[in-house]
Amino acid sequence: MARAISKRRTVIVTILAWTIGLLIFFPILWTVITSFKTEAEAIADPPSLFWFNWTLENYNVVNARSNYPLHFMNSVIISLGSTLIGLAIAVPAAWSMAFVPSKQTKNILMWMLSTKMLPSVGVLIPIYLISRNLGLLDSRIALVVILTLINLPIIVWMLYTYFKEIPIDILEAARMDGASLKSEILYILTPMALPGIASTMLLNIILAWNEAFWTLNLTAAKAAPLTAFIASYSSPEGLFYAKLSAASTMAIAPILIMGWFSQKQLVRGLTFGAVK
Amino acid sequence: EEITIATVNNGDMIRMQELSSQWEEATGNTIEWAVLEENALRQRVTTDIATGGGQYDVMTIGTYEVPIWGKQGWLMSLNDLPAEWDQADILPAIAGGLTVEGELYAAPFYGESSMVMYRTDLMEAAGLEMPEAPTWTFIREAAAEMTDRENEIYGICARGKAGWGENMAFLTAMSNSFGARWFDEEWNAQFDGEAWANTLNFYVDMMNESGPPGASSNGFNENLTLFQTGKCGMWIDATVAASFITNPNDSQVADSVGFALAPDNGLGPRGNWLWAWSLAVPTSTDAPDAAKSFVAWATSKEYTELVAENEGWANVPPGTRTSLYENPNYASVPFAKMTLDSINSADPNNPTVDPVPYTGVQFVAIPEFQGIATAVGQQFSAALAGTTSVEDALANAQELTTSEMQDAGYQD
Amino acid sequence: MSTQHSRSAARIMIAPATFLLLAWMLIPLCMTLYYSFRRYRLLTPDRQGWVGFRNYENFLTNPAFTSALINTLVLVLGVLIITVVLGILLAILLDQPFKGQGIVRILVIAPFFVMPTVSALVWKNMFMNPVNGLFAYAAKAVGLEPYDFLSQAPLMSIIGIVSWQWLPFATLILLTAIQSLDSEQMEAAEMDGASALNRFWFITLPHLSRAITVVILIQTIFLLSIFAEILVTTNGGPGTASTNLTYLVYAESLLNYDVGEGSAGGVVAIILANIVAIFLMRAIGKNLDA
Amino acid sequence: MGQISLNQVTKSFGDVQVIPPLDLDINEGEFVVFVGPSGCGKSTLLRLIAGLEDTTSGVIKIDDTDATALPPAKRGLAMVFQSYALYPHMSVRKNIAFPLRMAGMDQAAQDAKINAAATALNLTDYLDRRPGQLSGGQRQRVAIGRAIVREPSAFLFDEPLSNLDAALRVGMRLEISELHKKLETTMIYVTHDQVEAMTMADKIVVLQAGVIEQVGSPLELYHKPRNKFVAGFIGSPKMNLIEGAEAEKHGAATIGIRPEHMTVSKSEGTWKGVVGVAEHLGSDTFIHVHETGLMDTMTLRITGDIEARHGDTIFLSPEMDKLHRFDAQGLRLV
Amino acid sequence: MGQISLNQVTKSFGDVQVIPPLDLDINEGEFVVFVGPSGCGKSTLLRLIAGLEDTTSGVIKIDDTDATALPPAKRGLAMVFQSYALYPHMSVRKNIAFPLRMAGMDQAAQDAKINAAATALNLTDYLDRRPGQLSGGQRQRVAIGRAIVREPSAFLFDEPLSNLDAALRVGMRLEISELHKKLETTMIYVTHDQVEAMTMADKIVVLQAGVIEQVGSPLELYHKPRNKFVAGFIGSPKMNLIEGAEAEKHGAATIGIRPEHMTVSKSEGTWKGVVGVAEHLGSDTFIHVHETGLMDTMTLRITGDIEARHGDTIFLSPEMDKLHRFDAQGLRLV
Ligand SMILES: Nc1ncnc2c1ncn2[C@@H]1O[C@H](COP(=O)(O)OP(=O)(O)OP(=O)(O)O)[C@@H](O)[C@H]1O
Ligand SMILES: Nc1ncnc2c1ncn2[C@@H]1O[C@H](COP(=O)(O)OP(=O)(O)OP(=O)(O)O)[C@@H](O)[C@H]1O
Ligand SMILES: [Mg+2]
Ligand SMILES: [Mg+2]
Repeated sequence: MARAISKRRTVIVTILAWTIGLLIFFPILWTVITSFKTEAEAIADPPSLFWFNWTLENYNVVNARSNYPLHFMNSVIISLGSTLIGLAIAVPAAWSMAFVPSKQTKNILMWMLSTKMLPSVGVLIPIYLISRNLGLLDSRIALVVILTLINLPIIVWMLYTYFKEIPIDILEAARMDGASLKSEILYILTPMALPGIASTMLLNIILAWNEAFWTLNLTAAKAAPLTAFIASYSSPEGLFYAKLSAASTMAIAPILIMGWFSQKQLVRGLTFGAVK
Repeated sequence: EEITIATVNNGDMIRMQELSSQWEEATGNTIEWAVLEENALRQRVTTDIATGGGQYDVMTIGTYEVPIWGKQGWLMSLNDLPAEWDQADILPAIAGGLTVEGELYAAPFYGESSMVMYRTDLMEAAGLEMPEAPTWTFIREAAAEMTDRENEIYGICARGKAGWGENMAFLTAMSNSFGARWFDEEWNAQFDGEAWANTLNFYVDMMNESGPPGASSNGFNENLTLFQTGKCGMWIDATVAASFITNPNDSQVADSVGFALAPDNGLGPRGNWLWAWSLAVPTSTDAPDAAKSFVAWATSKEYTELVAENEGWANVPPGTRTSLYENPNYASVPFAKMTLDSINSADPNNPTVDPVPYTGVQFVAIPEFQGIATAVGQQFSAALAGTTSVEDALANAQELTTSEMQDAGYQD
Repeated sequence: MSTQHSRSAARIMIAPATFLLLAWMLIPLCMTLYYSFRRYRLLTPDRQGWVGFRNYENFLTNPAFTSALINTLVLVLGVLIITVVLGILLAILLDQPFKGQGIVRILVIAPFFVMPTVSALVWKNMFMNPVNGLFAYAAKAVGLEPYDFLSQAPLMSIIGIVSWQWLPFATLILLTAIQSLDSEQMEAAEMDGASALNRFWFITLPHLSRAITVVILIQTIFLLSIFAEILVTTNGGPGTASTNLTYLVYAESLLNYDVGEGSAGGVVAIILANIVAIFLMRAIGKNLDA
Repeated sequence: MGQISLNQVTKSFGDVQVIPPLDLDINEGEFVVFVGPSGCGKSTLLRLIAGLEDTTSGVIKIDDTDATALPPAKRGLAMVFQSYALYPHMSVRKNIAFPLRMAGMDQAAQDAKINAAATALNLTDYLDRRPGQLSGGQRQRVAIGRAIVREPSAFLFDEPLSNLDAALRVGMRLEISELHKKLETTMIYVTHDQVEAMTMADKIVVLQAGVIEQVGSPLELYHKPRNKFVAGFIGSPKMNLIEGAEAEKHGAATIGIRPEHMTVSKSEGTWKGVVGVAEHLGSDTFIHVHETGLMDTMTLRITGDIEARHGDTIFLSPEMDKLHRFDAQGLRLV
Repeated sequence: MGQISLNQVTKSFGDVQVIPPLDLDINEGEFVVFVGPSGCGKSTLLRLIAGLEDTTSGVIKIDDTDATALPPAKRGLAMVFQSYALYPHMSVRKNIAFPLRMAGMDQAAQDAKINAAATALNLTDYLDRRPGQLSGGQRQRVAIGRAIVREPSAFLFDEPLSNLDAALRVGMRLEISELHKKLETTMIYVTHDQVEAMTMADKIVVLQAGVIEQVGSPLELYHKPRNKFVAGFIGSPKMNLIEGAEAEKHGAATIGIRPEHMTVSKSEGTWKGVVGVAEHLGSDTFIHVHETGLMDTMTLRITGDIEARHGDTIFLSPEMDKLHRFDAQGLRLV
């Protein structure tokens, strides 16, 4: 419908959309701004949006107090590691479901998804004990494994929906052309599904990055990611809004920036491949 | 060697974290820090020690945990700390709480009681004068007098957030002065008694009259912020708060703060508690020597001096050593005396008017207490928020405490 | 393509995922089941033993259980309703052409990136705090009494926070779905004399039904296990006003250190989650086929 | 009812003028077909008439009232889309009922209309199915049904059959023709299928790049194409267009001869060539002739079967009265 | 090289037998076309030969070796899919090279082959483009190129032209025919397009519900359909099939006469009828005749143009030597 849309309507839509967009974004913006205030300014009445003495003091304090690079690296390793391993396991599984479907395929898929509904707290102690017995408490390995398992159903599902979009003809053509199963997946399926795989990766990195139950409960210090880092700023004695804001900004900035840069892929990922 | 230390994100502990590099340099050991908010810390270290997880080499725990854990054999005895550490110097009230059958299981980092902190300017404006040892009636009247909601000044600030270490610490200590107790000598819950009804009614009424909005979600930190920004007339809480509210860097009211003993009702016990954040070494550690060396360093007299040197005497960890209070430098600190008096006026072994089978001023030193008190704390917090009536809250508390105690086998 | 060869390859390739998930589900589940019939308190580990259904009895008769159940439902449904309704409206708005569409979309997505703990901390301290929060300032600025969100309406406040986090997700899925609506269908409806409202009701909304199911499915999965937000903001209180099932199980096992009862609660939660799962999967399965 | 006229209508998308000023009159009851190469503006023109696009300038009149600014629903036209544009979540009955429901017609009247349309279109058995459960032809019929019940003053069809397979297409083509005979309502029909255009139209409008090249009856276009473009576009296989010396012999820049207007012989004829591929259909034989010296490949259609093998030399003779002559501008010479 | 034989091959999907036992021999260098209605098993049969599906029973031999259990890659066949099945993420060059790469051929040899194929198929200029940047016809050529470079012993085509528009289809049809002439490799070609089957095939296999109805050359099928099904299926427009008294006159249960094998007159003839729709294509006229008393609608094709209006009464005379006669079982009577 390429009919002329009245100027007035465009203006109203623009204003409305921007207002709502800014409102939704405001808590984050406010956090970032507060991180540059002094503690006293952070709770000043009336609050000021931009007109205060911008200071990096809070960042210095946070940096001095916590080993941010360590937590950051842990977050990166855990979220990337679990996503990559998850992909390695999920790609073959999704291939099977998408291209050699059987009567059980859908049931298996739904079952996998339903494992995500199991409440984690219910199994914390068993997992804790298992990790202890394997000597994996406070280790990245345990977290990578657990986050892989937690997100696996989502990865499988997303890949499945992306793979199903790929015409099976093309895989058959490859087979006729003499490709082995491995070449078929490596040279044909994976590159073709790359946008989908990228979206899946991004989304799972975010989910893993923000996972706060297992990462908090199974780490002490060495393997603690940013979720644990933020926990030490949650409510100390004294004024802490500005420091909390600085720590929050440091914890969410990497993923926020990554998300913004890969927006297009991510939006696709956010739809979980289920809506085209 | 590398040790992992779990600690709470209090100002004193954060200072310890900053200064610990000196210990690292001196000994060649390194430290991984797990700095957590109090509740998270307690949950994590308890889980770890109870399952023998061995994630931490040094744990920051309180007077509640030490006797229980010590009995379970989860903590290493610290009797073998070097002589210059001077175990005899520890305040007896504090040391008593950390010793089980002659074995010291934790080294106190700082000790605290609770007291009344108030704004001298507001008190004056209200035309009142704070006695050194006020009664609850006086506090309530003064609070009402000082309250000025227009200008966001609330006469009384106190803990309301649910939790055994939050509102229940305050309320249990308060109840002692109202003649209430948790259990009779047969471990029967006492929330159906008149004393508890008086306590809770008094608390809820006073907070409703003169407390800040949202009191039911205020813990130590929230109240600290309120007081520092000049929104509280009085605040009854931990003695350590004194150093924060008198620090002009953080506090807008630093020069008009006064202190008094926690209130009483003339029944004997005052409404104050006794607590010590202490460093302990779990038996599951794989670096006991380094851990003990750190504990000794952080709780030593030298450490106190180190802090004094860096931050001034007002900021040294209080309440643990006799020698500190004999130090003339420390005598000039405004809250020093009141802190010591408060600590000395609490008796964990005889906390209540009527006799009880337990020790602990603001807690009952049994493992079940945390769970029960947190559940009870939620009831009381709900009563403060007005979502439950005081009667119902007490009835629920009675019921759930009774059933937990039966479950735990105390009445067999 | 179903030759013998490809079928057996398929079976081999799906095995690792199935196997791992089965193990991930069964091993802890069995342990949980085992503990749920035992007395196991972390702080008194010396007194262990079989207790039959005692733990279940305790958990189910705990007055907090009923309210947790209700709270869980209210939380999930509340967030679902808010995110779906607002999501649809927002999606329609963002679907209109306007200046800076890309930037606004970035702004709208942003909350999804924020860690639940961070978002809970920020909302609790910097917005909902009745004294120093921005809402309190705003209320005072217009002469109102500041509202104490987290103690007066704890569950609603949490619903608000969680909705803020999930609104981007719902919006984006629905936006994509709206954009996939065949424009000829809309034009046909227009030719057929349908007004803008009618077109929304009769064409757009039914078209979105599949997307809405996806939103509901995915969000339910995550909402059933909402935890960090509650822990950080209200600790389940005041009373049990904002305790959901997940938090209750947490409270039993890690605040009360009663692993036995916690495990029983875990089993109950797992059973309930499975009921929801079956229910959802049925509905979704149907909708996802078409 | 059903008279449509376009007066100096233009349409631009952004800076690109897709339709330069265009005049067209469509009479009541006429079956008008728009043909032209892909992208020439057929759909755009149809959508301008429907009101789904705004005109950039010019006036569209429907039944003598200015409809240029009327919204689509108010123009009294019905449209059948290439994709059918059925509402996938509604049953066939609801689909057909939709315009009536929007018009606020009462249930009984709706039912009567729906049943009448369903009977006419052989859809009675499918009324409770969803579009997804129908075959292509049935869907097409539903789309037509939805258009019919509104009793529009004109129907607009945008390549309605292009998604159907060949056999079905023939059937639906006849059905639409018969429908037109019965209803006698104006129909405007867009297609790029030769045969559809020739067999269905009362009047064909040939478009190229938004410009009308010729308007006329199918046979007029076949026998008297106004220019080379129309000559090449109408007729299948395509007319053979010959330039150069041979054309000059006939006093033209280009001459055209349709494949069916030549006779073939093994021994003698006007032009000589070599058989490339000979396609034997049984009923006809198409011979592609190379090396004629006139054009690349000359196509020849012989009715019935003929012996012609790859590589044979053959002679062709055009029927002289069927020769078309065009000047250097490509316009027909008379 | 390129001889394929199927011996008692069957295929079932679950409980449904799609191909009942079937025998078929395809000779070296033959161009074999499978035709039949949709769902009759054409693609299934092709995929069985390709090895993309397992046979349920029976033996497939390629060049006299049993290939029944061989994986697709080992059968030495190349397939061109309806969707082209090009690898969208690879350039044309890489697409064509893929089978060579999989075979582990060295780069230089690959390049030589690719260039040869590209030249033959006119793709040289597009070698570095992605398939998405090509037109339908070019994509089709790439698909063929990918098949050619493997030098297969036979090519399998599954409706390779059905996604192209009419004009392109004609061109590609000719190209494939010419390719076959040049390579002389066996080709098996699935289509449901009449014209393709008739013009390209050396041998047509007509399938119905998985059963071979007739195998023969195109003209054999046109002139001597073995049964009513083939008679109706081959030829466009369809043969008119007449039952009842009129058929009995000729000693048959059914007689058939093709639309092009009747003459028409205004005054006299064998059969009488009323003109329904007359479709004037210019080159031909199709007349649909009603009320003949013989069958529902009789179709008639007249070469050239003829005056025939809706409702006219006309007379038809079949060419008697072109009459087909079938018995009660539908089999041809000789
Ligand atoms: N919304 C639009 N915005 C910009 N250009 C457009 C738009 N719609 C159509 N066009 C352009 O207008 C021209 C005519 O398009 P139109 O769809 O009318 O062609 P058509 O004759 O219907 O072609 P086809 O036979 O492929 O359907 C094309 O060049 C097309 O690219
Ligand atoms: N994978 C499958 N599972 C079950 N049935 C199938 C499968 N593939 C094909 N069939 C069935 O087998 C029969 C033959 O299908 P096939 O695809 O061979 O037909 P076709 O002749 O190629 O039809 P078309 O002309 O439409 O391509 C059909 O009835 C079809 O439904
Ligand atoms: Mg078009
Ligand atoms: Mg097929």
